[in-house]
Amino acid sequence: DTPKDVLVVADQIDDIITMDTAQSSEFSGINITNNLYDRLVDFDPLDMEAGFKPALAESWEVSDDHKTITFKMRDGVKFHSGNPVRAEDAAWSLQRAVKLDKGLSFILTQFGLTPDNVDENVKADGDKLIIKLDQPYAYSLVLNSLTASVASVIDKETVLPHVEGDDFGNKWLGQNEAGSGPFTLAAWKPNEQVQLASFAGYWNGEPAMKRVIVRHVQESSAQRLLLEQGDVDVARNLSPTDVEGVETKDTVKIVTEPRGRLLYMGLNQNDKLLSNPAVIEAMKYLVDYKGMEGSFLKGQWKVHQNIVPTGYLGASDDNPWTYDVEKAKKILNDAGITSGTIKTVVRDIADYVNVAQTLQASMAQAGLTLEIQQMTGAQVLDAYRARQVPIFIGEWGTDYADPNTNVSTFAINPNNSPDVKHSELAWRNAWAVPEDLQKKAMAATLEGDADKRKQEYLDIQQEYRDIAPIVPLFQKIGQDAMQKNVDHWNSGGAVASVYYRQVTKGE
Amino acid sequence: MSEPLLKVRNLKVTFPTRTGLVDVVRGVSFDLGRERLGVVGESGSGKSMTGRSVLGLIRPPGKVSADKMELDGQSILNLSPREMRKIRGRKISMVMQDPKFSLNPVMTIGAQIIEAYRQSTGAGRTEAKRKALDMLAAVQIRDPERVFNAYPHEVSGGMGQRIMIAMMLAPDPEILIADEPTSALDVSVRAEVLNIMDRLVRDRGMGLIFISHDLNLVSQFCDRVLIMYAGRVVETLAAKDLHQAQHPYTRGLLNSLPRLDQPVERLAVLERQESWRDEEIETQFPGGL
Amino acid sequence: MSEMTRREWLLSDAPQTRRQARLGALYQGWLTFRRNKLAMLGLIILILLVLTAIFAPLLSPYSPYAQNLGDRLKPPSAAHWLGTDSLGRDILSRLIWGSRTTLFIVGTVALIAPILGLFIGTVAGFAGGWVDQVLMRVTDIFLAFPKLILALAFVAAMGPGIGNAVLALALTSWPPYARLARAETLTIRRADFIAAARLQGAGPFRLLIRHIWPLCMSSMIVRVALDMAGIILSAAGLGFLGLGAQPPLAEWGAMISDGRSFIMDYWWVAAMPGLAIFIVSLAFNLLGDGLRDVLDPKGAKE
Amino acid sequence: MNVSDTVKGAGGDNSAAPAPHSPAPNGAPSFGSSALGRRLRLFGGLLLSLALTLLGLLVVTFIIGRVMPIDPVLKIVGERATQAQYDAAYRALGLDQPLWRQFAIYVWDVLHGNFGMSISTGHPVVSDLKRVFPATLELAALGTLIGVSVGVPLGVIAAARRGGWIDQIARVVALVGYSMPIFWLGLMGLLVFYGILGWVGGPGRQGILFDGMVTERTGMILIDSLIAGDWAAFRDAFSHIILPATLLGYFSLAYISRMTRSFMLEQMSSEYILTARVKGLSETRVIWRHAFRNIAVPLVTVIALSFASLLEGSVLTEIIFSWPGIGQYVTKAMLAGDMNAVLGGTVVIGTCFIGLNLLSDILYRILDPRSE
Amino acid sequence: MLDVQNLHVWFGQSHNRVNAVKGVSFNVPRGESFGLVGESGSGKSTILRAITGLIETWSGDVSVEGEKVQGSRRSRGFYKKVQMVFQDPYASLHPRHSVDAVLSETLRLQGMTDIDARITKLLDAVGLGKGFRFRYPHQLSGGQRQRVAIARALAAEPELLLLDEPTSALDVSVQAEILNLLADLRRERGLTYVMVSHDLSVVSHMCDRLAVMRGGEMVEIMDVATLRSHQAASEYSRGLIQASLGYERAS
Ligand SMILES: Nc1ncnc2c1ncn2[C@@H]1O[C@H](COP(=O)(O)OP(=O)(O)OP(=O)(O)O)[C@@H](O)[C@H]1O
Ligand SMILES: Nc1ncnc2c1ncn2[C@@H]1O[C@H](COP(=O)(O)OP(=O)(O)OP(=O)(O)O)[C@@H](O)[C@H]1O
Ligand SMILES: [Mg+2]
Ligand SMILES: [Mg+2]
Ligand code: NI
Repeated sequence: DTPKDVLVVADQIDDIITMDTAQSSEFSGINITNNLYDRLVDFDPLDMEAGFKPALAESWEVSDDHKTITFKMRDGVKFHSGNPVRAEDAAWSLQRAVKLDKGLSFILTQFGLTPDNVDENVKADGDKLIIKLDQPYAYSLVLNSLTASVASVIDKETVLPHVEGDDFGNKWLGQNEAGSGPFTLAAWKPNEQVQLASFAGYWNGEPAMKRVIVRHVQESSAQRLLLEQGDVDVARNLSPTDVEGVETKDTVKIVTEPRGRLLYMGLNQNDKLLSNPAVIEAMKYLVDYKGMEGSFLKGQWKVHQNIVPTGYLGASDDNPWTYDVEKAKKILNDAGITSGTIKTVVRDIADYVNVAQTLQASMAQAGLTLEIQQMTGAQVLDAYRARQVPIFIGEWGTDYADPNTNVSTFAINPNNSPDVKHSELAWRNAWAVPEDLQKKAMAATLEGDADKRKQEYLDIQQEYRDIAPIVPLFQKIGQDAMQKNVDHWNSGGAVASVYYRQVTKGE
Repeated sequence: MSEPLLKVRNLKVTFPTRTGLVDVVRGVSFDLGRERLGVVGESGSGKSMTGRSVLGLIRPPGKVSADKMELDGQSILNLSPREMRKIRGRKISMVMQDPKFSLNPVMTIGAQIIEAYRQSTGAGRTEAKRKALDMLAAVQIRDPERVFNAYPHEVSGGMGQRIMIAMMLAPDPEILIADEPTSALDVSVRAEVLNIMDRLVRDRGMGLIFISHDLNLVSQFCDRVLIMYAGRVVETLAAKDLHQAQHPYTRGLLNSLPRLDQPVERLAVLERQESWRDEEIETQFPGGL
Repeated sequence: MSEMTRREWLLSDAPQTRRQARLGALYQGWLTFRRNKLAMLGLIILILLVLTAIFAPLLSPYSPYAQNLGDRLKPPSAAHWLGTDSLGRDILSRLIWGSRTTLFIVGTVALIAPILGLFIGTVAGFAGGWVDQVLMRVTDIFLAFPKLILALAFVAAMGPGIGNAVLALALTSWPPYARLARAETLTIRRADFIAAARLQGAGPFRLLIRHIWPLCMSSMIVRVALDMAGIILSAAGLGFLGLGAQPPLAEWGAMISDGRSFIMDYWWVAAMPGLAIFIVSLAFNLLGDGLRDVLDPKGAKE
Repeated sequence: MNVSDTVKGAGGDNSAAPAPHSPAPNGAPSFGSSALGRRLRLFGGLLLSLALTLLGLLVVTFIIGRVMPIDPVLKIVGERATQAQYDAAYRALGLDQPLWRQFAIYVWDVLHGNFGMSISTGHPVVSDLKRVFPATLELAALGTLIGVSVGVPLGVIAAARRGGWIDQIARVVALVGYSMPIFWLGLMGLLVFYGILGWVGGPGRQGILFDGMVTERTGMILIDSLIAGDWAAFRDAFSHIILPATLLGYFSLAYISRMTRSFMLEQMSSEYILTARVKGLSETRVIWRHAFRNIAVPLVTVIALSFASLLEGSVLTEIIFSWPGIGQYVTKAMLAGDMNAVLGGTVVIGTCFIGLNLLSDILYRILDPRSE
Repeated sequence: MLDVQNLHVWFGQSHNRVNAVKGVSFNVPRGESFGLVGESGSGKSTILRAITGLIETWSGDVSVEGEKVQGSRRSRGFYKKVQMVFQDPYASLHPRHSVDAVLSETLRLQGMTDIDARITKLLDAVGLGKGFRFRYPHQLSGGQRQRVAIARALAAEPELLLLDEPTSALDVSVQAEILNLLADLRRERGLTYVMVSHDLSVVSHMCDRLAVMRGGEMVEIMDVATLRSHQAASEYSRGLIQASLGYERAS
């Protein structure tokens, strides 16, 4: 068994390529940096419902024109190095992220920050940090964005000696950390494990777990065996059958949380068949939602046919489509379509491939042939970014705790021309989003009133369901299996990443 | 006339093949005294197999049977491997036909001779080495020290054959079966080697089975000759009488040889007769000595 | 001559026609082979495999693609003799259809790799000099290159799919054959019968193809038969990494790889195709052992 | 005149004794400076061919890296990247340079021991290799050790008792090892020996308690813990490595025992074995001292090859056992288009391979007196 | 017919070099049978191989019917004139080629037509019946194989036949058959022979003149009468002759 003050987690963490919060965009990486760094505002892992709360920023003020936010920094907080956390550091961290222009920097730049103006628009003034926006954005959007990892506060003085050229210390921070978070980085062996050590001087109290070890264990069966033998405390990638298997053990419990990841089907509008509205409509009825939810996706994906995931402001629970081959057939026949062949490129991940195969079977019943091509992640992404995937089946994960994170990519496509190379999902599916819908999406970012904003998102989703060739199918449910004695586990819910600082282990 | 050293009656060697059982030696009988017994016959007539079966060296799935096979009055037929090992080397030894393949390629020649010697005498290392060098010198190897440390591939076929002889004679066997021991030797060295064996037979009373192709040589070197054909002995003669042999097969073999001293226009050719395979022949034991 | 049985005719020491000679040689080989019971067992299994592949539509109780999500991961029963997989497909039917894929893999690799290797190896061994040097360096490079990486690169470049996977396997498995062929060539290129053929005016190409190849063939065939298991398993390995057969095509390796996530609770999903691979590769191994006795002059002498 | 005398003087030992005017023919052993020179030249030749092979490896890896349609940039910039971010990373990787230039830079860097950064781990390739290679080396070495120590005797005995029941059992054992998908055996092994019986450690190289407790010297935990004299750590590491190593060992056992058997059969039918028997040697001595010594050379080659193939070919085992080895590393890098890492791994594996080849070549020259 | 002047043959390079033949000269007129004798390793086979181009490393002048040859390249025409029979009939036939395949390949290479008829004739000529035509080497005895090898050499209808110990691997009884066959063929076809052997009596039976080799050098050339009358010029040759007469038991 594992020691009382050590938390051992089995997870798939082979995608981490950097510890630099300005660059990191992969789930596992952010899962780590979330615990190394603090942000100006953050969630309380023991009360996620409450939304963002003050963290390094003790309080903030929004100007009347909603275009300036002034944060007051918390006093007496120290970085791991012992340096005090200053507004200066916070300003430098945000400027750095914008100027480096890597990873998820768009979370910041969407507010009009550019490398040229960021020194002007993000400024430290004593213990105050002042951020100027180009539009009167809903302040909840701005603050939600600041909970993202890219907005972490970095110890400027520690990093400066390691700066090489104009890399803002990117190289050094890739493998080291300079944060003020509850844990320090003890070791990172890629594809093997990451070790965190508790930070005794943490402003919010030293975590109960003196060490957190995240081990890379690829196979679900291996994770399960490790858990059953008590060699790990938490196993994060059990397959549905393995979850069923361990559930019966009385030493193990399953913690279930919805996650901000959608499994969706993108129908490329460059494809002649797929751009036919009848086909788009019919496809929505050719997915065996319940069948999959009840079988190989059991417990880990739930049907969710909207672009804003459950757990976010304005999330919708309307799931109007059902598996109805007859209906689909009728729609197709009415449009004069009796046959056709379409290709899909899916990543070689069992869930996706199984979804594709199930779709293949039901499409066959409607006279449509689906050719499945499995590829590696990099290849699929490559093809998708080149708009060469007729039917895309895969996931989208949210980037920050605001509905705009998904709406801006699913429903915004500023220019559908093939040369511009946008990264929005709408563009990748060659879908020229109607002007009107795009306007609504923009407007929602500026709506200051939370209730109104929520309604706007519900409306957008309603319209989206009706017309969009991008079809959300399922939302991810996180099933983390752990020893019964692990308490207060929180993997970040739908909106954030895993937190270790509140975890305790009982007898 | 003393008791024969080796007594063999109705020896049979059988091999299974794709087409059924094949008898390669079919009822060979002979006695060996302290003499030079030549065995001649054409290739494949079973000479080597006869020699090997005495030492129990026929590899499975080959089978050996005999009515009697006695060494000094003791049966050596169907001995256990352990008992057979006691006979090999120290009582009966054999010089293999092909020196190229009969020496272990990765052991020095010295080591191989020493091994043979120590196995049967239990002598110490230094003594064995001395003996080995003596033996090498005895078989007319010019530089015994060098050859002692050499590997088989470093010596010629002729030397290999002499080394084999040295190795097999080192333990002083009572009987030596020499399977074409001089075929790879140039005519010149051949005489020396024959002299050694000759001396052993005469001085120590060793029994020698001398297997050869060369009728002239056998008639000059041996005391008695068995002529084999198709796995059987067709005739047994005193060597000096070889040229007066009666059996048409023996005669045929003799006549087919070209001779330096008696040129012929056309060589006589052996006309094989089916009857030779199975006809009754009477063999006298213990031969014409 | 009319009383001569067919057997006698085949075993005749003095065949009258080219055909009789060739058939006779084959028959003799067959007789040797037949004595090896285990090899016969291997042969029978392989014949059954071929028959299964041919008659797959007749033999399989269900369509290999028919899904039934409500009926997934069912243990072996009267309805599904070998159970069902994660999409509720009948494992037996998928195994039966998968035999076609397996045969395809085995057949293609066995055709390409040894021939490529034979060609390169014999040319190198026969030509000697710098040709030998160059070809052997190339062989060394390919031998030293991690095989899986090479195969992955190839599949990545050509696009995934069973055809490309098989090609990739073939392209990565020729070097050992080249070495074998070269070694063999070196031992025979100085043989008298090669010299004799040269004296008849035979050019290098004729010597290579008519004289050297036939002699390398037997050790090649033996080696290929013994490598078959490895080939099936390598294909399964590619399948494990998602680069083999594309869904929903039934392929044994991919089936095991799918089944591994259920191995704890639904053992049969992976075990059944595993067993199939095991039996077939065992059969190839036994066959290879038997062929060694027939073809390999060294092994044949008892 | 006495004939034999003449001839003895004339050329008794003809082919072995060097004729006065001609240098020693092939048959005679020659010592002295010319032999040393030849050895040196031979060694030089081997080194040259090693260098050429390595260069070839570099070229092939480079070509693969450039023709493969996996875009390394994407791994760096991630899914969200804008075109501008993408272009910046593209330039940073030097992909905008002409191919020959890229290759030149690449070779130059490699010659300076710089394999660059791995884009799939974010670490320098050299430091990654320092970590993953010992892990694989340890596993493969133990696997080979197991394979050899069981496979060789099994093969020898099977050959000695050809057709007997030991032979048949050895055959089936070997064939099973040959035929079973290793990932299947691996998972089953884990389930049984770790999950049910609890005899061995689970996936990974070490238990949590021992992680990082032993000072790293060679990177091979078994050896490091021995050096440190830390028995508990050794036992823990051993309990983790034993299962995957046994599986790999079983696989190589299958191959080694088959090859040993066939080599032995060939030797046992040689004439010199008869000679040994004629001497009255015991069967044990005939088999081990005579026949076995003759197969040492090809056997060394077989073992070296099987070791080399374990070094590169244990990806699946590594995945199943969460073994952070080079096979997994390189495969993952390959799938991410991370050519620096692939290159580094390939060079290491290739060098090992060539090194082992060289080693077996040298051993061959030492063990086999016939080689000159 | 065949003229060899100052022939040197060596193997290997620089200090590995083995000088196998050192400055050998001889000349064989048309229709003669010339013998080469000498102990093992004296370079007999090497001479024949150099003439036929199986060895590249030689120097000196070799001409066949006045036509010089060079290096290891020989024209088709050369092989039509000169053929060779090897020492070991077990090694000189391709184990997987039937008699028929061996002969028809040769005939085809020589550009002959009506191959079937010729094969029958050739087999007749070497005393093998039709029944042997489709046999494989393993179905033939040594003597029969040597006959096939001779048939193959004859297929090109050469004028000069180089015989490298054609009977040394054979039994005495079979040797007689082959020697008779060779003698008959020579008579019928007017062939020229160069015959290598270490057996003086065989050479004396077959040849008109012979050369004695030793350590790559030619000790002397004599005719058969000289041989038989024990009047060889060199001591070495006399010793050789003496020894080959048989064994005299020392007393
Ligand atoms: N393993 C075997 N299987 C079948 N037949 C065999 C086997 N070994 C030998 N023979 C046959 O036994 C016969 C006798 O062989 P043996 O070696 O005794 O002949 P030999 O008289 O010594 O001939 P040589 O003069 O060529 O040495 C031959 O016809 C041979 O083909
Ligand atoms: N390929 C080769 N490489 C090196 N040396 C060789 C080669 N072939 C022959 N020799 C050497 O050349 C010399 C002459 O050999 P050759 O074969 O001509 O002798 P030979 O008189 O035919 O002997 P034999 O009677 O044994 O056939 C020998 O010393 C031999 O070792
Ligand atoms: Mg014999
Ligand atoms: Mg010769
Ligand atoms: Ni994402």
